Amino acid sequence: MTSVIRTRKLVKTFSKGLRALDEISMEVKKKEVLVVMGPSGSGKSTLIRTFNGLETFDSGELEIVGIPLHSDHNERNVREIRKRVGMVFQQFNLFPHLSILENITLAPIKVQKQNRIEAEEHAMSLLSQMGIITQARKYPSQLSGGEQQRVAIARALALKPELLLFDEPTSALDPERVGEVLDAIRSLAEKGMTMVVVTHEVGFAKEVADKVLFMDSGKVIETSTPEVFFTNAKHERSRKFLNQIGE
Amino acid sequence: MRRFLVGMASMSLLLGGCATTSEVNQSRLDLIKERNELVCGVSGKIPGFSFLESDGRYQGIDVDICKAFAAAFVGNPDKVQYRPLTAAERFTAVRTGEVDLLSRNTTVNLSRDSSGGNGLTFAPVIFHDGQGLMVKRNSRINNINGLARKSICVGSGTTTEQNINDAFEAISLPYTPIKYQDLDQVIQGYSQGRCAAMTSDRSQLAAARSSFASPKDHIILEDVLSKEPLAPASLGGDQKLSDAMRWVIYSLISAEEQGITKDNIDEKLKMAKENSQLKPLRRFLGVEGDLGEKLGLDNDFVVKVIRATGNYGEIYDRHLGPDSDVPIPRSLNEIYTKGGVHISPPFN
Amino acid sequence: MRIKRYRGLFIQVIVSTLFISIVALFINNLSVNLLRAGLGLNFSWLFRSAGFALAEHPLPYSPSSSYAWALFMGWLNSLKVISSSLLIATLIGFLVGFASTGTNTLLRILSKLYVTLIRQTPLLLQLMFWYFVGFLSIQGEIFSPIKGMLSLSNQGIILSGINLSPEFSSLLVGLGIFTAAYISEVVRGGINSVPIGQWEAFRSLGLSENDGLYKIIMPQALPAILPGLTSQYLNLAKNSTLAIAVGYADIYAIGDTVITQTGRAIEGFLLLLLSFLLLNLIISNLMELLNKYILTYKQR
Amino acid sequence: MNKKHNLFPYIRRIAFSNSLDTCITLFILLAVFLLSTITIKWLLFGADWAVVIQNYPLYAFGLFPADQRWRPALWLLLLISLTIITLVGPRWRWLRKLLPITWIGVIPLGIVLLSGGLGLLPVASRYWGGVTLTIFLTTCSSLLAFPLGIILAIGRQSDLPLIKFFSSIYIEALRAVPLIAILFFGQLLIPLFFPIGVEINRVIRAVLAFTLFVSAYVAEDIRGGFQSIPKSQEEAAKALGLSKLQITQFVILPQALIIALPALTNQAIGLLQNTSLMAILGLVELLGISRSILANPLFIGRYMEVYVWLAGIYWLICTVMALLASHLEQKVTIEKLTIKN
Repeated sequence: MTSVIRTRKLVKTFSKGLRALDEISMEVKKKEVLVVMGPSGSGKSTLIRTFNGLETFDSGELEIVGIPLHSDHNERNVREIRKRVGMVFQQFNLFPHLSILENITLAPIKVQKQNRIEAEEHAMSLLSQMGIITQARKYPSQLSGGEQQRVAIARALALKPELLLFDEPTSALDPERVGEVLDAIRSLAEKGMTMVVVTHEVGFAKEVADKVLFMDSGKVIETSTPEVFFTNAKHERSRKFLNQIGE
Repeated sequence: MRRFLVGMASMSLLLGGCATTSEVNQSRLDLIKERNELVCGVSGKIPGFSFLESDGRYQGIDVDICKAFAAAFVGNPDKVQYRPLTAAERFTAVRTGEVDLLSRNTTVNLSRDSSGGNGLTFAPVIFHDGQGLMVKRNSRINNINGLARKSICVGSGTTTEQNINDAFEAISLPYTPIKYQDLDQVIQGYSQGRCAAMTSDRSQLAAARSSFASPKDHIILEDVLSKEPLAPASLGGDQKLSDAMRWVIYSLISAEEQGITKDNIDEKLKMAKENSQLKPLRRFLGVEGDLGEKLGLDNDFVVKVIRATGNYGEIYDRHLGPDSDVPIPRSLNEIYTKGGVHISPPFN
Repeated sequence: MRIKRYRGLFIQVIVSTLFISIVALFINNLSVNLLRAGLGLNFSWLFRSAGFALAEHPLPYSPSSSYAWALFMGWLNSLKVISSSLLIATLIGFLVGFASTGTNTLLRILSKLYVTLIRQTPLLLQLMFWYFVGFLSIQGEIFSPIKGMLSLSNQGIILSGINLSPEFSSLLVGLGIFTAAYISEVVRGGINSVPIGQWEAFRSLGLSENDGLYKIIMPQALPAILPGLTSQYLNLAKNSTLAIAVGYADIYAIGDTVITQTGRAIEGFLLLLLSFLLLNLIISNLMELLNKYILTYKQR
Repeated sequence: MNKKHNLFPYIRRIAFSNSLDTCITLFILLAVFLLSTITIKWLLFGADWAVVIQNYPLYAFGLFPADQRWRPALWLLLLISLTIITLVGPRWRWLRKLLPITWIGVIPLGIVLLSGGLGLLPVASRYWGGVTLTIFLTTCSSLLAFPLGIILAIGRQSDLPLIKFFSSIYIEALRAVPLIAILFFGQLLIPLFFPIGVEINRVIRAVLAFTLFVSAYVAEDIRGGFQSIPKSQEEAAKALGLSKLQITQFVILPQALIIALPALTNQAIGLLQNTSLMAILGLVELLGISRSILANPLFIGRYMEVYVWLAGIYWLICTVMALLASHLEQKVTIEKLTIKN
């Protein structure tokens, strides 16, 4: 199996000398689902954001979907990576001035130069896959949080990515809306999408993850299968964390 | 490559807009002909001289002078662009080339005419005026001394402003000038009682008084503060234009001297053409000789001018004559044969 | 990264070359045109005598004073009318702002009416109205409650012995009322930016509306009001140049006269720009001080 | 019946809730009554409206030749009907789609109708005046200032230091100077910066001066819009692989414009009022032509009538513009920009 993400000794230091990433080495293989967990400020968001070039790093090696990225942050490579990697944010970040359909077709038309009709057809099929096809002509502000996040997933999928990144996709949702979004992600996993998901949803991790990566203070503490991690974590820090979130 | 070409194109455009010193010597007259239109700076707010009619046309003696120039320069009295100017902006407008010339009741004086001053050149005087003061009859003021410590309404940026200043300095009395941009505001300020007196050229005082509800309540004082010879002006150093302007004005005066009018010009022209012994008339009307050419104008420019506006006397009567809205006696403004001061040098 | 840097550099070089060549072209044309008119750029004329009188001058001035001194008088006149109409505008503006957020419906309607009427007509027209219709058409003294203390006539306002000319008065009233309409909107916006909960809180504590407004709401609204207020003050300063339309000798009017008399258009214009810059600096620095003072006061 | 029953307590609550309020209310009622009787009396009996009635064409069209007046009239009429159509908000989709294009098309149409050409008799710009010129100056300047303002705003946000520097200098310099100084420069000093022979039409120079002035303010308004858009929008767009230019074009700018819309419409209204400053510098727009009319010996001293009449016209046009603007704002904001998250 080929690896989709591979990092070696990735280091990022913030201006105050704080290490957000401390020699991170890891790998994600094709069709694998990796769940990243850790207390807030542990660097998990920074890590996932380096995977599509939203954050730069100071040293180490990073290879995403076969494209190398160095600390010089080569613009051309970053854009190539972004075309092939989708991302879903905590705050949805839909474009409020565009309709749902326009939100989804913007990148395919402008970045991949697809023609409009083709892009719209694809978008509609993605929306029906997400179960929100009736909302296509509405604007983001007219949708609920859960619906908005599903639009965001459809938007990320529209570029037919080889890798999907989720940065706490359910943290900003009302509790009763979390399920619908997790269901959508789960169905993607079943179809064999390679994914990295930052989340606190233990149930989801147990069920969907192939591997769980636990971070603290910018370091990878442990990488295990969910069975091991949730029942018999190797590290003291992991156990303490699981205790705190009530697991 | 495309970017480079665009860059080159814009650079060459820039260079095209670049002035060179050779243009320093070009006459404004050529520019006017090229443009086929005269840009004439007028006041637009002085009754009798230049003001706007309800039908939207400018009228007045200054406006007719513009028409005469246009008739001579481009052959058509209607090819004039009237540019209303405030007193304060008029010289800047000439200097920057905003207007070709001024026909805006402008007083001739040394500092305006000289190259060390405003750097203008003046055409012959078209109206001899004098600055005066108007007060309300019931104010019991009968000379300038009575105006000490009073406020006086005056137009800003005018010689009027300097003259009133000189007049009060001469008698060592203080006064307060209230300055406005336009004559109509000066009139308004005075009539509303902001000032005890208004000062301006006596012709304008007369015009203002005639517009009041009861003209008899106002008197124009006997004091004449200054000579105000009013003349058209252009930028100094442009002999071609200033010569042309000078002789257009003289042609108006000369025509009145010879009794040539708008009505009889064709008759006179016919006479000149038929009688080769009438040398001066033939030269004047351009039937013989090259007087016009010497000025850079058509030889028959006088004919065009008289056809357009009539002679000086006709222009005067139209706007300032007894039947006009602003009647002002001709007195000094008669031609020399009738006791006035207007005289034209010979057209030789 | 490298490619990107070079492209950025390239664009910058192109734009600045274009900019500099346009400026150079204009300067070339200017010098040619000045040569044609027989003028060079110099400022020695500033010290020649001006030869015109001024109706209002805060310091001794006579027609034999220099052009520079005349311009300085104009600048002081500007400062005088700006500072006094600034006070009036602030006073009226805050009152109307309070009225428009207050409880009296009639007052609210009236202040709304005032704001729309003033904001939907040009200032120049308003100034000319105040001068030619407002002040000059007064016949005799119409308003003189206390003899010698305050009187209103077509000779202006007399306020406890100080005589304000009609030109100054109409500018004062016109600018004041015009700017007040804008200030009242700034004040209203500031007050509305305070959460409604704060009103409910002080009412539930039994404070009166006035006490609540001054002690609870205004301290919180002021930081939101100050930036808007500053820009309105700067607008007022700029708008004061319309003085020329009512015959008040401010810096622009005198600059205009000086340019006409001397023909020094470019030099005169540069001096005008410089004096505006100075006025702007004074106002924005004073407001900065005020801002700091309020912030520290609040923290205490 | 029921309503009438409740009226008295209602009035008491809004106007007479305490003694101070009662005093204020009574005072205002008295003042309003006195003022309105004086005003109405003057309007009906005191004023002499000849100065207005005899000069209608001048106020409307300036010195435009009488037999050609249908051209500016047609243009103004078109503007009015377009305004009404936009205000009503047509039901048909195709008409709605056509509206923005029509609005943009109004400018070249106006230029052709006013200046002639294309088979129409040429009319030089010196004949333009009155309301026509006021509206022309406003529409042309605002349409030109809008894209220039956008470019300046983007320039000021740029990563390139020189571009940022030039844009900032331009914006700050023009905002520090009074409009009349810029117009003075445009009318009287600009010719000094061009070679003789190159003459730019006065109306165009005025339009240019207004454009330069307003664009600095427009730039600041749009920059305010830029700054209020959360950083996450840019990140989301980046994550989709959009280029920097594309992000500005499709994501940031449209949102910034919607946010800046109220400020921008205020600029347009301010611009219309500021065109009156050209009266000081000799263009005969609405205020200028009125000053010329007041110099006619027949009408000297009729200031009050003319000013009241002018105030009425300006107020009407500005109010219509404000209505149009708030209508547009509502339409755009309600649908799109109430971000809940």
